[in-house]
Amino acid sequence: MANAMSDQADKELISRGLKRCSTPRFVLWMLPWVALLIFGLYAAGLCLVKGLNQTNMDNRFAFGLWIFLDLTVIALGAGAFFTGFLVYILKLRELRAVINSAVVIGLVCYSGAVAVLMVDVGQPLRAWFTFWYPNVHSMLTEVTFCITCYLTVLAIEYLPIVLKNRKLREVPAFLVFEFQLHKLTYVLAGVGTFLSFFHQGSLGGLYGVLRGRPFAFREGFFVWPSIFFLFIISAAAVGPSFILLTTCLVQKISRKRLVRVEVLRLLGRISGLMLAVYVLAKTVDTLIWINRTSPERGFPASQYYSWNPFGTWILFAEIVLFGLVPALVLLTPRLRARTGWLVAAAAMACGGVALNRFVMTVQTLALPTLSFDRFLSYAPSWQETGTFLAVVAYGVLVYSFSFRYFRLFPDERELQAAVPPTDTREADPILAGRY
Amino acid sequence: MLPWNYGFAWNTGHILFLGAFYTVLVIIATTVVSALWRSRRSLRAHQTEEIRWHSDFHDLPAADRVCRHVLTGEFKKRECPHAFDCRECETHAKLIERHPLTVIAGPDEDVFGMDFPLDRYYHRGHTWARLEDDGTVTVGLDDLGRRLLGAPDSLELPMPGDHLTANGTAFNIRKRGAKVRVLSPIDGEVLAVDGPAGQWRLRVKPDSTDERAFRHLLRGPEVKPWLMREMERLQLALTAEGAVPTLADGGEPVSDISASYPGTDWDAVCGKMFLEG
Amino acid sequence: MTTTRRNLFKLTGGAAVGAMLTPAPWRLITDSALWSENWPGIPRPRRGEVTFQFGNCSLCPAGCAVRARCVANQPVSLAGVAAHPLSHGALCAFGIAGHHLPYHPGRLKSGPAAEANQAVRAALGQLRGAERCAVLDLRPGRTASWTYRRAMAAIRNGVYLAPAAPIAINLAAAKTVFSLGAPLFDGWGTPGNVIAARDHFRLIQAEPVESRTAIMADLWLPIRPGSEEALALGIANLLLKEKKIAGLPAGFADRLREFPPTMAAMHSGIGEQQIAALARELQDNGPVLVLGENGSPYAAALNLILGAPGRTLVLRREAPVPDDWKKAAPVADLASVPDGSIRVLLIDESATGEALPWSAIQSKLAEKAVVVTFAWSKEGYGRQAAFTLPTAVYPESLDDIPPAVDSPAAAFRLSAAWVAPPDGVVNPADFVAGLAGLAAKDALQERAAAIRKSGRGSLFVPSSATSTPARDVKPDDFWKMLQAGATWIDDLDANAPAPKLDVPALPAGTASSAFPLVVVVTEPDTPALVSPLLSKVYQESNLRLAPESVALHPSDARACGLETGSRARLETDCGSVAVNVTVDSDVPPGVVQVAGGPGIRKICGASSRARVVRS
Amino acid sequence: MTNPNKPVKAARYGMAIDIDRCTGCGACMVACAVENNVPPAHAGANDRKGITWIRVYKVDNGGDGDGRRSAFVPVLCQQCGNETPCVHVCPQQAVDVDPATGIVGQMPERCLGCRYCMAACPYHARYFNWWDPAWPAGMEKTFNPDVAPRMRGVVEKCNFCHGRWHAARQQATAEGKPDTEPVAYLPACAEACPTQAISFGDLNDEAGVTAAAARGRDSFRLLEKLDTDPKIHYISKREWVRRIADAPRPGDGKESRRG
Repeated sequence: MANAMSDQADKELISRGLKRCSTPRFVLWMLPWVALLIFGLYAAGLCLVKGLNQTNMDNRFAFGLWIFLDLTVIALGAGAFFTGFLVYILKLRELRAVINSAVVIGLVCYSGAVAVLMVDVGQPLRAWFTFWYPNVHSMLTEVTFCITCYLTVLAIEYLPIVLKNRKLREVPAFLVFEFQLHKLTYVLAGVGTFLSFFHQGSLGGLYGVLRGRPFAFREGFFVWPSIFFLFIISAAAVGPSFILLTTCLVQKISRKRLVRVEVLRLLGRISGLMLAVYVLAKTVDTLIWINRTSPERGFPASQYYSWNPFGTWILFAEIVLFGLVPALVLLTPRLRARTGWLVAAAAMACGGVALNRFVMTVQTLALPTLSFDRFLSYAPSWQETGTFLAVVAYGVLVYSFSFRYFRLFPDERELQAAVPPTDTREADPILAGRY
Repeated sequence: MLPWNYGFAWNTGHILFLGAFYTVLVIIATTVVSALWRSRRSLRAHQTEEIRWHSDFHDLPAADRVCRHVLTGEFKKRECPHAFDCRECETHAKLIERHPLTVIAGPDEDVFGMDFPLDRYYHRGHTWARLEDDGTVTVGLDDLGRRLLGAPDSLELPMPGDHLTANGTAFNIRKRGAKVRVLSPIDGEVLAVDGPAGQWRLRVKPDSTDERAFRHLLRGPEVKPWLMREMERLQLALTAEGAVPTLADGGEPVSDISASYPGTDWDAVCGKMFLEG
Repeated sequence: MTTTRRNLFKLTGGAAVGAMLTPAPWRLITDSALWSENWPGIPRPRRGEVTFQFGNCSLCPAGCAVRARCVANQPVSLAGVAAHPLSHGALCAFGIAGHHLPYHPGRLKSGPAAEANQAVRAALGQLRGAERCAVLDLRPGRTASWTYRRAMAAIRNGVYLAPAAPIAINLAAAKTVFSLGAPLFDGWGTPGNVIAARDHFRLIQAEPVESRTAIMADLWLPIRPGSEEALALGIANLLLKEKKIAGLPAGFADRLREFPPTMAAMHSGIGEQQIAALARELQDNGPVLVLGENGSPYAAALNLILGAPGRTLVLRREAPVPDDWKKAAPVADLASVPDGSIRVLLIDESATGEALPWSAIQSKLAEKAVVVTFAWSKEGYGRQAAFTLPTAVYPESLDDIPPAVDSPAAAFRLSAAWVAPPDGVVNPADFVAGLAGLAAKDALQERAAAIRKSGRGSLFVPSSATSTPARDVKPDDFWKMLQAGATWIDDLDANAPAPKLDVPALPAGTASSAFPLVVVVTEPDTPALVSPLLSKVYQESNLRLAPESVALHPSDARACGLETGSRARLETDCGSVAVNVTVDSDVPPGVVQVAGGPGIRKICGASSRARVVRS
Repeated sequence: MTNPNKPVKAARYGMAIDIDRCTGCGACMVACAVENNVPPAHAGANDRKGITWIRVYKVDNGGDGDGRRSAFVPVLCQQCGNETPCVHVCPQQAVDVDPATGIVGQMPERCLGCRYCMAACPYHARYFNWWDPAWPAGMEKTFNPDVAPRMRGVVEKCNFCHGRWHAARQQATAEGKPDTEPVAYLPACAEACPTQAISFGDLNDEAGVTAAAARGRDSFRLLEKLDTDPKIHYISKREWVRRIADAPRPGDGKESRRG
């Protein structure tokens, strides 16, 4: 009885006309993720209480899994700013269909990354020093400032999505505030673009400025090394791809059509375009680096790739296999039209950028700089992995919640008219769990 | 960070960097604050109803936002830029100037067996308004609206003395999980609520009885095309909710449509028909 | 105006905004940074008056001079004394952190002194027949050693056991030093002295591994493991072609015949011409000093052949002792004591020196023997002894340090005693003297007086870095200065006879296949306790092999089923000890490279062989 | 530290380390730890998680068997003088270069522990406190009062025994010397080296032995091509030793226990 009532109360929260699974099924879906979150929080707790000796990082591998994945996640989260930019600044109205979802993904990615960073530093209590005694010449300062600001922006952008919830909307104050805030979103989108532009770049700059690490060091102009711009382009390239992926994933899991397939293709096209630009720029940069930058600093570039397992294959994989190939696929209308190809290419693009972040982080640190030190290896400890899994679980939870109670995909209702809803009663609860 | 902090220097680096940072902070803050301030102002100005309607209208699918002159075929396609408030619409003004809508008094139009007398104005949210001789206005739910809701499970009517705004909520109705607000056709103050159950009416003292005050409402020749479109939308809504269409064959809608579609999400159907998105 | 709540809010709000415009709140935030410095559980350094004190390091027989920087009389850092005639300002890694030893977790602070005393006295009461009461002194030549000898003379069947003192070496006189794996630059003699003399001699190091000494050598001969004998004999062959030498041990000639240069070259892997050249160099470029591992007969033989005695090997007079000490027990060698005859054994390992394998000691013990050891930690003979009595550690104990092997002249200096020892510690000399009813409390001072009386030598005072003839120092100042870290150094007497160099008996050759690996010692003999900070060289870098650990060539490690970090037992014919294993391609095959540490040193004698067994 | 208003005769403290004299005894490493209150290793520490502001590496010529020759190279913070890599990356100015001494200073009390500077340093001369520092009971009595112990989670490194520099400066002032003149002092490692392989002094002082040694024919600096202008000069008569200054050559990656 009470159950039925709570079920009814729960239904009241779901926007009109959207099909969502029953409350128990939703809870069933959330449970494993909550468990994972708790485990991850325990791991992170260990690192915070006992110190970073819980990780497998060391003086030579000062950065590890966390930094690598943070960079990746933030690059993937770039969809939020880039889509926002396209919708509100370039007025690409078709993308309205995914903007809300993009904002949620962005929020999840950035907040998750920041949370992990807090565990990664040795003295989290002193995090505010960066704001108090900023070294304006440090790329990390730029990153910190921009990311915190942008996280605020994302939170504010997320607010209207929440306030539009059917129940909350009945409160006049919320209704009005949402309405007024929504009118100003373009300002936030603008600011977000500005901020993202800089921190995505400075994340690359982090490595580009390492004069002591010729593998990562790049020339550039003014204060920004070339990687700065490569990171911006690659992030912009992979952002839409990631939205495309997540949308398709949600469609699969929830067994619904959420956006028109044209929107997905558009995302793919934009992604492909940026990716092509990126691959070109990256190639030029690599050539300059191999032939000038690195040799000038006494390091023949050939030697970087003579330490197993980091052979030249990694360069090939990064630029051609996971760069050029998906770019071409996404730019070929005939292939783009095939969802399989579309999704595969998007996935490869994401993989490529992840690989790039991996190389910049791990290979940079693994390579010896002194003639008498050794090529080192590193494998994350379970605490490190666990901490990151917490972020994944957190992401899934926040997204699932938002998907159930907020309108992430405005077109969903119209689209559901087209497909007769499938009966999922006997289907596997998780798969069928349409949130 | 601040001039008296360690390591601060008045050099390009600091000025550029911190300048940019503070600018961003200011912009973000201003945005939020101004949003807050504006909402405070609109709350003060009792614009809640208006805003709710605008935000609903904004969320309606494009097909449901068409201009009334598309219904009558004067336009191929046009989206209403004024959220169905033709009172400030120049286009509408021009058009009715060119050929005014004349109401031919005669036998009441019969549409799909529903009665839509032409002695009154119709609101696109399925209410009607009739100007009485004593200068008051009677407001009621139109026939299709009544059939959609049948005998409501619950009903929230305004109190005498309440003020209604055009396109604002007139009353709320619950019916089989459907929870809809019915839009008021005109601005005015409620004088009385009377009439038998299901047949009730609101007697409203309009803010103005001037023709302009009714300009946004449908009348005479507009009613039929509009209703035909409404029936299409209803059909669409029903199919979307997985019901088998029965109206296509011109079969008359029964007095309580919901009863004949037990499987459907009535909330969704009514939401669509009463323009609540 | 009336104070409504609204006004109140306005007021506070305004105040807050106003405050923000003043530096005050920002300053507060800035200062809060300082609070985060006080991370919980981090001890704060003590403050106090900074003074400098001088003394001598008693961690090893070198006895280097030390200058301690003290805060409130607590030494906080140690350094050498630059102008010192013996140690020349050098201090090794162990000495530099010596002032941590009193706080070492493994250090003994109390022990069953009363019980031990009772047991010993009881045992002494019932000595049967020829049963002996023996003192084993690991660092002979100290004043404490004299006390032991006097006590043993006073006690029935008392014996004083100590390793034979090696002949003094005059490194300054050598023009060529030929070392058969002696760790000349890693814990041999007095480091400072070796370094000071380095520029005046040519160093030829014959050693299977590239030890620190090999790295510093002018010529490194990477000989095959265990082929020192072959190389030495090969050279001896060439040297002895023309002349005959008296004093070579029995069977030397026969062994010589087995190793003509060709054989030597074959065994050692050193080319025949190179051996010939080496022999020529040793002959022409004298005076020569040949160094081997302690008690190596081949090094001794070569020294004899090359006429080192009297030139690089010199006879050192002992520092004078009071005449009434003369009736003392003779210095006996453990081997000379019949098996099963020692009823009471008192071991003084408080001053580290050459360690004897327990197996050798055990065979000499009678049944129901009472063994008391005086030690810093349980790691030494404490494992086997019935009683382990804690002694003061450096820099707590006031003791004298006999001259090191490379000091041609006698010397008398006192170990630093800057820190008060804990109550539980026992002074071994007093304990033993007590058994004999001897008053030895002021032995050091008495001896100092005797030295001063002799009028020999000169006194080096570190605070002023000056040497003055001992006879010019007032007798009571003499003692005070010694306590303040001064060093008395005897004059070299010009007409001292050449020392009598007796070459030890040749070991029975033919290595048993039971011990396939040749032991190579590449780390200095570490004291029983070392500062925890030595982790910098053992653990936080791989500069040195940690105590009680061994290094093997990958192939040997594989053969024993061992990899880096695995625990194993190192076994020699003298016993076995648990060790950590490191695999290192720098170690030649067939070699087990062993580190210092009391355990290992007891079982790894000169050119011994071993096997490593997984445990 | 120094009053910026006064015209300061800037010093450039540096070292000339004679590799041919280094016996690899490790005295410098221990002396450094003693001087700077560096804690003993945690049980779990190894050569990659430990703290040794100065670390002696064993290097070799890559030969095998008889051809093999080795040497010891003490590596400490190279006190880079040009675009010091670690200074530019620190997000909160916990690292700085003192214009008066050229010493690269690390402020543990401001360090966030982001370890970006460690990634930036090509000489691996920076160390992170992975554990809470711990000393055996009573050992804190032997702390050097001039140096504050660091807490867990911060980076630390060689600062040419800044405590000693400070003491020397104070003494100079007490003796009435102008505080614009560089002072002479000796870091713990240089003082402790039994073979005097480490020569320390002001490189700006042309006449000084250190500067002279640094100018010498056989002197070289590690990774000079990186253009970070390190102030640690190494000296060796052996050609193969001088080659360790270059970038690593693949194939030399021998798995040696040393270093």
